[in-house]
Amino acid sequence: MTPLLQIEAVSKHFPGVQALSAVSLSVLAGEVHALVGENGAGKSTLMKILAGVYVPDSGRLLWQGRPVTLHHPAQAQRLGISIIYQEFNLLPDLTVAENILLNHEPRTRLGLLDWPALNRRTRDLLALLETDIDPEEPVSGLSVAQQQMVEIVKALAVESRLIIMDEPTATLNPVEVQHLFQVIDRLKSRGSAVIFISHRLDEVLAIAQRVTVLKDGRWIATQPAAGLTQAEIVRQMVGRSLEDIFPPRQPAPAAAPLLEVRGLHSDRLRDISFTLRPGEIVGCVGLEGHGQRELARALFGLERLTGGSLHLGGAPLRLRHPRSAIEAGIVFISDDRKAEGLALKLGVRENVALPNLKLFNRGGIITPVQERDRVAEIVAALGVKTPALDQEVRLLSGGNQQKTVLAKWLLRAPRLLVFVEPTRGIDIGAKLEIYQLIHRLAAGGAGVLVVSSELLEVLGLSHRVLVLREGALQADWPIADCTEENIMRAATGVQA
Amino acid sequence: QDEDIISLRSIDYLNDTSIAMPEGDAVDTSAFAKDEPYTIGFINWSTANSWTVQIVEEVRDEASLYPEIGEFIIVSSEGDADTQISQIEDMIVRGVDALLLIPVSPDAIVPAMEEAAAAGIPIVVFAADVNTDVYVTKLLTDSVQFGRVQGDWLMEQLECQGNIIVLNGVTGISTSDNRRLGLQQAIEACPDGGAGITILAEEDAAWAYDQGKLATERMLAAYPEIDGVWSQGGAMTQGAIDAFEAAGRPLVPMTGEDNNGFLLAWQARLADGFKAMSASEPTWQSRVALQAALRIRSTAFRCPPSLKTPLTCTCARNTPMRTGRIHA
Amino acid sequence: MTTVPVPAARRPSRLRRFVRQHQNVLIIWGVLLLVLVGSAFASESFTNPRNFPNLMRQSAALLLVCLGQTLALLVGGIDLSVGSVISLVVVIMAALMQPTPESMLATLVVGLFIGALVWAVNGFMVTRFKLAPFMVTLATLSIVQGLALQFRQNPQATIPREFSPPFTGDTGGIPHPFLIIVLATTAVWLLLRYTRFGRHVYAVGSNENATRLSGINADRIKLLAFTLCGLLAGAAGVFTAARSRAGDPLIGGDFAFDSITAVVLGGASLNGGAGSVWGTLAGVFIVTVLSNILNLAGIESNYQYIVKGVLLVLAVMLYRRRR
Amino acid sequence: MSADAAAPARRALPAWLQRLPRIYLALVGMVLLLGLISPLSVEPGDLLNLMRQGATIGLVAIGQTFVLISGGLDLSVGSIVILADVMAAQMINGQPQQVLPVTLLVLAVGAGFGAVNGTLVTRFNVAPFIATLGTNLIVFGIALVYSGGAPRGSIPPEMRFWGNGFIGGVFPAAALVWLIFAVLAWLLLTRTTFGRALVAVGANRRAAHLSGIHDARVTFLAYVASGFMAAAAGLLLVAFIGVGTLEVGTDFLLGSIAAVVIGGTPFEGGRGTMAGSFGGVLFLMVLYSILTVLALPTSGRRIVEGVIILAAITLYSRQRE
Ligand SMILES: Nc1ncnc2c1ncn2[C@@H]1O[C@H](COP(=O)(O)OP(=O)(O)OP(=O)(O)O)[C@@H](O)[C@H]1O
Ligand SMILES: Nc1ncnc2c1ncn2[C@@H]1O[C@H](COP(=O)(O)OP(=O)(O)OP(=O)(O)O)[C@@H](O)[C@H]1O
Ligand SMILES: [Mg+2]
Ligand SMILES: [Mg+2]
Repeated sequence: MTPLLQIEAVSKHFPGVQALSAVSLSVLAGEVHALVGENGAGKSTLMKILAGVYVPDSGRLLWQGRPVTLHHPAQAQRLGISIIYQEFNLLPDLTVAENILLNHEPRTRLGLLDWPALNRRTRDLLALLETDIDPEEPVSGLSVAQQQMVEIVKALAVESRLIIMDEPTATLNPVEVQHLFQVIDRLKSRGSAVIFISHRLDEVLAIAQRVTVLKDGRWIATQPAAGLTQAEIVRQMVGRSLEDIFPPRQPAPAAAPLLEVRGLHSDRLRDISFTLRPGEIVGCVGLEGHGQRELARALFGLERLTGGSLHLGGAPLRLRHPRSAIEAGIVFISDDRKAEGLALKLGVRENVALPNLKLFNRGGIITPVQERDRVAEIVAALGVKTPALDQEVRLLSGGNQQKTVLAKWLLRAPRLLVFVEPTRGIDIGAKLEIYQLIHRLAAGGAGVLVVSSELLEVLGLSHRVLVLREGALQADWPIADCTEENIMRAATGVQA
Repeated sequence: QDEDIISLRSIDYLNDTSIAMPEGDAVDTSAFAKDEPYTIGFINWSTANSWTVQIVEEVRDEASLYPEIGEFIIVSSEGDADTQISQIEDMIVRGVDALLLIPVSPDAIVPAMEEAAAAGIPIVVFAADVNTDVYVTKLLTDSVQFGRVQGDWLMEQLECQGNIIVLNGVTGISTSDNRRLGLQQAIEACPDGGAGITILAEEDAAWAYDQGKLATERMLAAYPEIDGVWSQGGAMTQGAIDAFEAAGRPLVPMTGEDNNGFLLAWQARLADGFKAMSASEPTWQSRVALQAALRIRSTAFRCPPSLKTPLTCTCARNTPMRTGRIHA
Repeated sequence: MTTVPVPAARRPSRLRRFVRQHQNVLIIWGVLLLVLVGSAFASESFTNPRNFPNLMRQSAALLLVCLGQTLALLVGGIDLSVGSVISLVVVIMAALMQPTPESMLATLVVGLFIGALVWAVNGFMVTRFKLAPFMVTLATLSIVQGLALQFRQNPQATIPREFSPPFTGDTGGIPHPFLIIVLATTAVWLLLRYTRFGRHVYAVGSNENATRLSGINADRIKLLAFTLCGLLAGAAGVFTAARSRAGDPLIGGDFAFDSITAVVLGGASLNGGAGSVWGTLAGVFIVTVLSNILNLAGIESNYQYIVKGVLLVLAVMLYRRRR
Repeated sequence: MSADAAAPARRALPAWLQRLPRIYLALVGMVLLLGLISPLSVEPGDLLNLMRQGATIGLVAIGQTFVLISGGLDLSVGSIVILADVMAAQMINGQPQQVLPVTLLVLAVGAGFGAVNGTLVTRFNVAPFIATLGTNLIVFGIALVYSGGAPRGSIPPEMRFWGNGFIGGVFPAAALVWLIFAVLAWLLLTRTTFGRALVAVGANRRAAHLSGIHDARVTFLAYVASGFMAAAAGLLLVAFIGVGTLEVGTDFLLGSIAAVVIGGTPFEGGRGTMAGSFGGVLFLMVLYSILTVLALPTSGRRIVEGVIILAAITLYSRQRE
């Protein structure tokens, strides 16, 4: 049987990087083909070539055995290729329905737009994923996870032969991932092929038939998923084996609380109280939209509080502006790196330096050498892959963008770190490094709050776990008492 | 200066034919007669121009003399015809008893004027021409003649031989275009039909000092031989004088318009033999216009359809500082 | 892993959603209402029945320009050249038009065509060479003004009297400018709301790259939007020609700034993607009414500047603060 | 995408040339063109004089650069220039001892109106276009009312020197003023935390805010700087003219924006260089010289002017993908 798609010796060069070197690959109709590799391995670049966004420098593509050239996304769409981009490509001012059916808007017999049909069709499509997003809501009002849903649904809106999913699950919670997998199964049985990219190897093994590994822009292996282990994939990806991704926990020393949260109230939070000791790593979980994000944001002064108080190191905290939080030694890593984390058009150096300008200036005058050295140091420490310190951030791979966000916050040793989805889109090797880093910071006496939708991450990393439901604290358990099951029960309120 | 204005107050311009020369057959305006008080509207063409400021000040002063004026509305079109059309329409809605108007455009405002006339509003046009006859009277100095007088003087100075540079106001505005037309006529009136005159460069300098000076500087840099400057505005001429001196070039004959800065600069250089001339449109024409408007409304007045106010000019033979009406 | 039902989010009522989505438009109409009421108190002439056709006539050309400007801003552009385009259209129409119906119709078409043509060129420069619309239209502003001066006649050519009534007259007491305003606004609204092209206009302005990745030819959308913008500028030129009946080469002078002011007042963003026809309509009326009432109330020009500036800022403050 | 193919070639240029804003390429071309059609206009003295001619608009462009980088726009500069001019002439009124205090006062007034703009934009969330347009009208009205429409007063020779004079008989004093401000502004933009913060605010205000930048304060300061520079330009202008005038023929508003954008600061902000704006102003000055030398009627001038600007931006200011 001819494969649906053959990629033959495709190469792509960007200034300063060889993103792909002679990669060959074939995708069969009706299969889920997983693509894995470290950050910057070239996965997204390869997918963008299939989507008609980039033109390869050399090599060719065969679609059902016939060579094709794709110069414009419209051409790929006509062949029946649709793609969920890693970086969101939504139109913030338009509604969900308009986004999803962009360029496929239903029309009446008069040729005018059929708004009722537009909203109806969108609602049907959204129902596939059992999500409850309002089709008439503007996208700018959605959470990141909801936006991801919209991206997915957008790709499903057209009947496609090949659907590319570039890290679709990075922002989804386990329940939503299950829904997505059901949809993928349906697509598969319909005879469509799916290319699935994820850094969560358990997902990869659960859904894929075949797995291809890329490393530094080169093809390493393509193999059946059956019989493959995570450890083996990691070995191929990283070039060595990683024993345990979660480093051993040092017990948090008994000490006076670093952070005290008392009776916090806001629009989305109800009476939240807990403490966090120096050296302690506290995970915070809950279903999407139940207040974890807001809790984290409140600790950085980004949430309008209607009641309660915060104390850091015994002193009351009044957070009027992120600056006062930063000055108190708090850092905050947002889950929306495009809107809140990075100035994409600026270079790595400028982004990393931004919250730290105080460090390399005298009376307001910047000392460039010092700046460059400090930035270079942290960039190297976190392994940000960038051809130059002044490379525009938007040209980095998704994972390296995330590392840049971390770099800008970790340049100075903070007292309290508030992470929202810190390892989103980060490859397994880098994850390990980040976990080690968090442990080092904790060991140095910093407190850490991690909000994550990856339950395993929270379980592997934290000393304590907070569970939120409907804005209220449901549980505050030491890690020893936590299991996936009881956390899910607390989060959903469903008694098993 | 104040004294001059006060002394001008008592003048009954309309009966002084040396000031306002009637042209054409007088018309009976008794149909317009109406009881006081009157609401008078004045649409000025621009505010940020010292000449029109003087116009406004004089008419305001004149208006203060007449208790029969209930309300005197002054607005300005800022040189924009579309704005002026709207303002005429607004005056119709406002129901003014008479409209004083300095047209911004000779043609574009005609439909609006026709409408005002149809609404029974007597219009007094002054200071700029308009191509319609729906006004009751019109009071003009001739812009073409203005440029012509300047041009004739310059041709005389140069004996119709040499290179000149030209500084215009704003091409497309009739005053500027008409003055420039006058220069053309003067050149063509030379015995050789103007063949001896070369216009090296020509620029719009918006009647402003800074643009006049900058333009002249650029021309001086490019042309080693300039024999005369035809400028249709005083501030521009002043700029030209300064530019010549800054470049270390001897002053050449220059034309200008009645403007204090220019006249002072000229006077300061009289002894050095600097030759210049200044043409001038009287600013008190606004007083005449107001008087005409009031008469049209109040008495059975036989109004001449057109009045000509004299163009005065100051030439090197005279002393440059003339009587009162120069704004200090 | 267990599958859990996601708790249903509260869905806002239709009315509340409508209010939320159209907040800006509603507020700007509220501001307009305030301005109208204030004006009625400021001068009794304002409520004079003659003032209604008057206001409509003064708004029509600006509205046509503003509809085009709205399109330009929506796709992330801006049109500074609109004033020159109007001048050029007026000059050429005046030069060509003979007092026969055929000639009038033909020159009208020529007028529209000139507007569209200028913007097709603008659009070509913007999309083909990826130039900033601000700069391109600043350059065309100059070029087109030059052309208008080049083609003008001295003395100015005039337009036959019969050309005006269809544009500035009235039928059965309904002023034609009012009809033009209603028709043009509705047409552009329908276009934006009920055609694919309209939705894609918003999409391009909202996020051009994302739109492109959705397989839409963003450049074509922009080019078309720009051309429409030019067509509307041409229409404004035709209306101005009918209103002034003369080939004045400077008559378009103030339109660029006035139109951007009105459109931004109406809630459009200079960054593209946001804006609405109804907001623009209110913005146009606010700008026109302000000038009108200042003239009617007899405020002198020196103070008109100050009062206009203060009112403008106040209006927007009232409206932006709610965001 | 396809533009990437050109990248290696660009890398072959020496580093300093790469960093030089591309406007200078166009500038060199324009000077050559001017020299070709009018050799007399490109003598060293004339070229220096071009710098003097650009000085007033150059000062305005400096402030405009700050504002454009922040993602805003300042439409009030034209009126502030005029108000400064009128105020200075009337208050100094020929008295040398008044020069210094009035200069300081006028600069403060300019900065004050900048502060009004900044407050409207940052505190009241008024779109910069409307806020500064409103201020523009108000300030012009104030200038009219203050001067009664007919400005009085004059400038003593000591001050006129800064507009007209030459240092050592060769170097225009006004050009020196411009240069000094340009260098200061360049340092401010590239070497201070304010400059960094400004760029970041323009590139992504939200991210800058979350990085602890006082985004509102930084934006506010950009408008203050713009008002201040416009007032400085007004002072230089009045020193150049010698008397107060409302009739300033130079288009400071569109001219300054054109210069800045031609100089490579994008209209959307988040990027931009002072060197570029400096070159942009010089480019305009050379362009005007060329137009003068061509001796075209206004219609032709306007056409050629537009075509050259179009050609220049097409040549070098392609927006990056
Ligand atoms: N437009 C571009 N210009 C320059 N470099 C680019 C561009 N796009 C990608 N790159 C570089 O190409 C390399 C491959 O990037 P790509 O996005 O394909 O990685 P990835 O495998 O998807 O990584 P991740 O898992 O982090 O998403 C990276 O080094 C990236 O910095
Ligand atoms: N460049 C800008 N353009 C438009 N609005 C702005 C800009 N900068 C700030 N604002 C607005 O100004 C308001 C105040 O901003 P913000 O809270 O960031 O102030 P701040 O940084 O806390 O200032 P400070 O710390 O000096 O009090 C916000 O509503 C913000 O949206
Ligand atoms: Mg990727
Ligand atoms: Mg604040």
